[in-house]
Amino acid sequence: MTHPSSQDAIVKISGVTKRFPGVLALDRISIDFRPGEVHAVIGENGAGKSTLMNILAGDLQPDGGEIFVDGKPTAIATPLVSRAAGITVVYQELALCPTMSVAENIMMSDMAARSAVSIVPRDTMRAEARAALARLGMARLDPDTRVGRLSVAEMQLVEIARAIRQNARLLVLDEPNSALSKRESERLFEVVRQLRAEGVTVIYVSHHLAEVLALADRITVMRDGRTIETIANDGVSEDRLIRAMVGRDLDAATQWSLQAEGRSAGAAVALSVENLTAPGLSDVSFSVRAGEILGIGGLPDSGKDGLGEALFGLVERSGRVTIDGRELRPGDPLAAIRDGMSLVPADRRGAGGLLSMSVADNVVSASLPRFSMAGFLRRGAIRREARAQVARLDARISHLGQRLGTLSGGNQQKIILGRSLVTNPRVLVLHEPTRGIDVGAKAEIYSILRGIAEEGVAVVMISSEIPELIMNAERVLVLRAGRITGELSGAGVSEEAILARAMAS
Amino acid sequence: ESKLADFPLAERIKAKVDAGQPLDIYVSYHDVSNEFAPFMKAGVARAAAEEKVNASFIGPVGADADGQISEIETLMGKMDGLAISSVSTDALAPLIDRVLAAGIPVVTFNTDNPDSKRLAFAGQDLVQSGREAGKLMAKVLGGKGKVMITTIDAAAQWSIDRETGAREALKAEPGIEVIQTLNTGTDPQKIYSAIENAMLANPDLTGVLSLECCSTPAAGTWVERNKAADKVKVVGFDLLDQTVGLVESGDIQATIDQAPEKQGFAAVDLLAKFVKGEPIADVDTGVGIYTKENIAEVAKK
Amino acid sequence: MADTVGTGARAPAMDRFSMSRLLRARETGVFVALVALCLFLAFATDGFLTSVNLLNIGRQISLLGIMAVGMTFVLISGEVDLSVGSTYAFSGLAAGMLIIAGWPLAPALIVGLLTGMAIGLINGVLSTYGRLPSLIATLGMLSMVRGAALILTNGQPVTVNVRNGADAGVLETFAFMGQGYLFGVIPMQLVFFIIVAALAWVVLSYTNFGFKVFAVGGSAKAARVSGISVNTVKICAFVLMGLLAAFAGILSLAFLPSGQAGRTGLGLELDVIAATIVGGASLSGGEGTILGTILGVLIIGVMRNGLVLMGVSPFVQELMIGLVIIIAVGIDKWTMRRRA
Amino acid sequence: MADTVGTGARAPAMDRFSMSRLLRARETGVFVALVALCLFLAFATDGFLTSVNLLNIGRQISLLGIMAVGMTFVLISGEVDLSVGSTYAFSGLAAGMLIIAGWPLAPALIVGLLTGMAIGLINGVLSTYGRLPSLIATLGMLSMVRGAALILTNGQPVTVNVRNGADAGVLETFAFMGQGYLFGVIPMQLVFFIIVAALAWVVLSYTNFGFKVFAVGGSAKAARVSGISVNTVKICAFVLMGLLAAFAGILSLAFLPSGQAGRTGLGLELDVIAATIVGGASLSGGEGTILGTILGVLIIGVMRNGLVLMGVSPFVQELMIGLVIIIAVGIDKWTMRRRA
Ligand SMILES: Nc1ncnc2c1ncn2[C@@H]1O[C@H](COP(=O)(O)OP(=O)(O)OP(=O)(O)O)[C@@H](O)[C@H]1O
Ligand SMILES: Nc1ncnc2c1ncn2[C@@H]1O[C@H](COP(=O)(O)OP(=O)(O)OP(=O)(O)O)[C@@H](O)[C@H]1O
Ligand SMILES: [Mg+2]
Ligand SMILES: [Mg+2]
Repeated sequence: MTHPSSQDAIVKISGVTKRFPGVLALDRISIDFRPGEVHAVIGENGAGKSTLMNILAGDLQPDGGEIFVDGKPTAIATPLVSRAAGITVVYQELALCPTMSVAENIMMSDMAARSAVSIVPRDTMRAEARAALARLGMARLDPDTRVGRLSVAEMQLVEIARAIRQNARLLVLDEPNSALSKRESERLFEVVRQLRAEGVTVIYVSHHLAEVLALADRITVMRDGRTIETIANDGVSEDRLIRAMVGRDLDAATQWSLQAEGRSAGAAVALSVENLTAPGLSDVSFSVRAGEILGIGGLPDSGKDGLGEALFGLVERSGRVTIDGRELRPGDPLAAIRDGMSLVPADRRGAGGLLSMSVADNVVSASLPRFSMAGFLRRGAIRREARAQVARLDARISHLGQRLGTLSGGNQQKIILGRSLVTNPRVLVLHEPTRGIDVGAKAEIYSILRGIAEEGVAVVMISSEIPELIMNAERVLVLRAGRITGELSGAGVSEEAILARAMAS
Repeated sequence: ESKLADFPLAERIKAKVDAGQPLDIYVSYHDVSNEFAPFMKAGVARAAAEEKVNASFIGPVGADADGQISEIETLMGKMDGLAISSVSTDALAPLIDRVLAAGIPVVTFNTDNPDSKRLAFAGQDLVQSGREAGKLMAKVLGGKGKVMITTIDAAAQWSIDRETGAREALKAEPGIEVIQTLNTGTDPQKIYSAIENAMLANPDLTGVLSLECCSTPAAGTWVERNKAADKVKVVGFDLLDQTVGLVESGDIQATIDQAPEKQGFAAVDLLAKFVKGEPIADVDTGVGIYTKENIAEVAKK
Repeated sequence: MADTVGTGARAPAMDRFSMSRLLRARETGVFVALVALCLFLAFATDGFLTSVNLLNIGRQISLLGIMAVGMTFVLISGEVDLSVGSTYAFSGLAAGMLIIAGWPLAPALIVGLLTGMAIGLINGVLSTYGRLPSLIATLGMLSMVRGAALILTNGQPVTVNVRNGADAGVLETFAFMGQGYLFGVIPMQLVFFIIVAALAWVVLSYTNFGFKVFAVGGSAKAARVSGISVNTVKICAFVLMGLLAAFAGILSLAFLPSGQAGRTGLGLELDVIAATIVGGASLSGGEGTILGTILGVLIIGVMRNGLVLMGVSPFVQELMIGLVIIIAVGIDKWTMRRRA
Repeated sequence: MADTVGTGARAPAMDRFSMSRLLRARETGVFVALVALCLFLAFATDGFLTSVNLLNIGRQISLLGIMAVGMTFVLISGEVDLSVGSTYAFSGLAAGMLIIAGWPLAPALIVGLLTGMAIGLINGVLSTYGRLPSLIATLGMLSMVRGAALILTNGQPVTVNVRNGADAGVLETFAFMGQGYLFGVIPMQLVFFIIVAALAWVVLSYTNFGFKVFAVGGSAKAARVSGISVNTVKICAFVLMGLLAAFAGILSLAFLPSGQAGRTGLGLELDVIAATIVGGASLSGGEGTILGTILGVLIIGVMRNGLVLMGVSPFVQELMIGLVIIIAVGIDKWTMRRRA
């Protein structure tokens, strides 16, 4: 089947199929990407977006179908072939070398192309890396810093910087800004528009429909490994996209707004934090009532990223953290869980889940004492609980024994949330609870969080996504330079107010 | 002396003898990867040809008691006779007795196993050869000096036996002091470095008594390279190529040979004779002493 | 593997047993290699398929097997222990010296086992709280414990017999442990191996502790967030390893009945690690099963036995052992197209 | 380490040299341990600080050092090579046999070095395209190559001298390589070590190949998506290791001048890996420097020498070596509060 437009397509995907054990990840996908367009690809978690991008990158091989580059059928057998065809990919799961410097990472593909005996041009490398970073407004990042020491957001920027300086004809951005602040994202969009103006084709994968609508020329919607439709971005609505993605109308969940102030007013204080000082945080004090959702916002180096681990006691800290008046000892996660705190960390592939273990094992891993008797695991109870959580969270898995690492990211996130829920927490601390999660799943997660808040759990939601805070939190604390610079509640919670306090000097 | 008449030979073997089939004899050496194994093996092959038996030369790579035991255990059902040089006397004695109890004749060679009920031993008396080495050391030192004993494996049975003999002989000399036993390890580089360092640490050493093949040429080489033949006298064991050369050049004063080929031959020979009904007794393969005077006998090979 | 229910990759054949399940399991490659090897030997030699020979193999692999079981825990927990050969020597010799000194059996054995656990404890503490890579910590301990054994015995062989002072009654029981046969047929060493492996299988697959070992090896950070005390779990794995190395060392002395600090268990660590990895455990942690380890130990034991039976020259044997290790692990990798 | 500028942990003192830079470098811990050890020995013994002794140490560490340089590349690339002791034996003996057979020096040496590279190539191919963990692939090769060396020499010692058939002129040059002194003072082995280390330092720190070695070890995925051929780079690291192990083996034979397949280089792999890791290389790849490796080799060499000079019993020496390995690496870990 040949579209009339296929002649101008820089890359045309035709009937591409990809099967993983137990999953048909791509089912006869066909899309064409035209020169100089920003082409958004959207879809629920596990729809097959990253799989498709990995095929374009030469990282995965399709089981069927054809890919045309400039009209010629091309087998993208290795990443080298992909790059030779002018394709550059920013991976969803970052592909950086943590032991090397920022400059070395940015320049890695240049180095790959050079002869093995040539001398490494350190100064040029640094200069070019700095230039690439400057283009993203990141001139402050020292090109000699080791990447392993950067924050996730900084890593994402390094990855983008590496991609944009390769003069690609087709740039694939797979959820490039899931860890970026609003300002950094804006900067990225500027660069994308600039590239488009230079004639570069950009494939943009994202769960942020507002961004997609603001940026894209055309939008392809995927569902369950199939292309549902490709539409031009001329006045389509967000609802229309959601319907295409999900295949049904979402309930009002996405339309939430702040609930009545003081929903939890009068409830007892569940979590109280006094003079907390820890890496990146100094002298932070606040308290959360039972049933309250407290939002914590701030820019990337505001200290909010270390707050979860500090509360949970994974890092050294001073000050008092008490739950219902009982003081938590730092350095003892088991005691923290027993005393009623549970943490959902931001980095789900690193600190979050036990990727090599099964879904069932992950669900109960933080509540082992409850699922064992005299030291022996109660397999039956574990399976029952896991099945219940999977159902409650509507996680898409093929079976309870599936390794967590083989789930799509959104489903991994649900399982990790499930793990926390199983501990019956008094205080639930979530860090970036919906990073990289599709709209449908987001809505589900929000309603779960509200549900447990209504049951009297105190929820601390640390997030870079301001709309998420506005939508869910009764009260929002804003951090800057390790200190609380603002407390907003009720009608006072707005994007402008939060940003103002996050950036005030 | 052991006689077949006193030995409950296994029916299986008896039948083989009566049928005139060649016997399957296994010769288990304690480390088939060391430098003597080829000589032993040659002697075994010579005896097998002369006596018209099948002889297999087996044993662990690297002295390993467990390996030696496992191998013999595995082959027990096939062997019509076993000659063994034990990695460890104590560890192998029970197995030797088990093999004997199965009606299979066992002799020892090279390293005896006196705790077992073995029928006979072919080889050098190790304590005796150590004694000879001690006496030689005393002689070349003129009865006084400071001696270091070196060995690549201070804890091996043969080493312990020779050291016992050597120390006994040296103790009889009031003018001689044994300062230490240097355990060099088995890697050639490490042997040399250990000797080099020990010489530096003990500048007043006048004698090195090596208990085996391999630290002997290393000590001789050190003397040669440091032109110390007048100051430091070396007495050692065996006739490795390098050792022969160093005896010729006067860097090693004397070396004691243990005639490994003869030991291998005697091991098979004893078993073949025994099964034929001849009485057998220990065979002393002798202590051959070589100095500059007579080294020419072996140098031409 | 993809379709396993229950504990997934951990113990694939555990929840419900089926042939197709087994064939998809991680151990398949090694199992196929083992069966092929056995079939070949059954045809190529006449002594292989005799009960005497099979029980011989059983005995010969037992000590390696007991240690490999311990190593399975350590590797799954994401660490490695190079000191096991030295521990095997030290603890066995220590127990032997106590018996020679006239101690009753139980206290002598307990002290021997405790020394092994103490060494494991040091390994564990150095590798966790001490923040040393376990490879380095246990490499240092390899050397230190070997030195300690040499000092303890003054480099002399330790032979446990009445002549040296052991009580005759004690000796009888001790010798039975290493040399005896259950019902006159099954070597006691093999009996101990079977017991150890069975217990370890239960612990690893069915207990809380086994779960935690997989968790800390799979992702230490995630385990911490789940409230698992990573250091404690790792230290326990090391202590268990030390205990089992000591137990194997004591059985070895009971069998031989002689040991020598300069030589006993020298280089054993590589054999133990090889058997465990052949069985599917991974150096990067989080993977491994007791069944796999048993298969790995069997492959190595059967091959050694077969090469001897076939009358292969010892030098060629050395070469073949390397080849078979590579092929056995290779079959596993090369036959599995897709890996999680 | 946290504050190092330049190329981060890789070659901290590379771009601009300053004392404070050096003191923050990864090698500091080892350096401090080395200085402490030397100071102690200078006071505790009288033979230590003599030029004869220091040059002796220099010679004694050279072969270990040459191999540790190769291991640095392999470890940085994220792999490990256990077969180096066997390669050292095989290649040295092979070259020696050719010399005895009357070959001229250059071809004999080249063939010897090529055997080492061939072994490295097999290690590399098995560990990359063969998808075996390098620990297993090279453990198998350890055994295979040792077997091959035994078969090649039939277990006989190989002594390179005129009586055995070596050409006198060839022998002279060969012996000079191993035993000679440059300007009558510096042992040739040390000269070779210095040359190898200097070249390796340049390659690792300044060339694109060095860059790629760090990249594939730091993150194979990142390297691959950047278009670096991960397999090729790793194979090259193994081949380099094989080449250097062969070179060390040849120098060893030239020095002694005799070797024996059953003993030469036995267990050397652990010494080499220990020295490299003491010097700061990491088993998980991406980390390591030539300077660190040199310090690691020195620590081990100085300590061996010092213990002998102090007349410490060999058993206690064994114990002390383990202790110093742990302490040397420990100082590094315990003094650095923050780690990347
Ligand atoms: N390597 C793999 N092995 C097995 N299954 C895989 C693999 N990679 C992806 N999958 C599965 O393929 C399906 C598509 O995954 P993919 O990563 O393409 O989704 P996605 O659209 O990018 O989702 P998300 O929005 O969560 O990023 C999912 O069900 C996922 O579990
Ligand atoms: N079965 C699997 N085996 C190995 N790797 C897998 C498997 N499933 C997924 N992966 C890897 O995990 C990655 C993440 O999968 P996916 O893209 O579906 O999740 P995600 O992008 O993290 O989800 P989200 O969109 O919610 O952020 C895949 O791109 C793939 O590399
Ligand atoms: Mg994706
Ligand atoms: Mg995604």
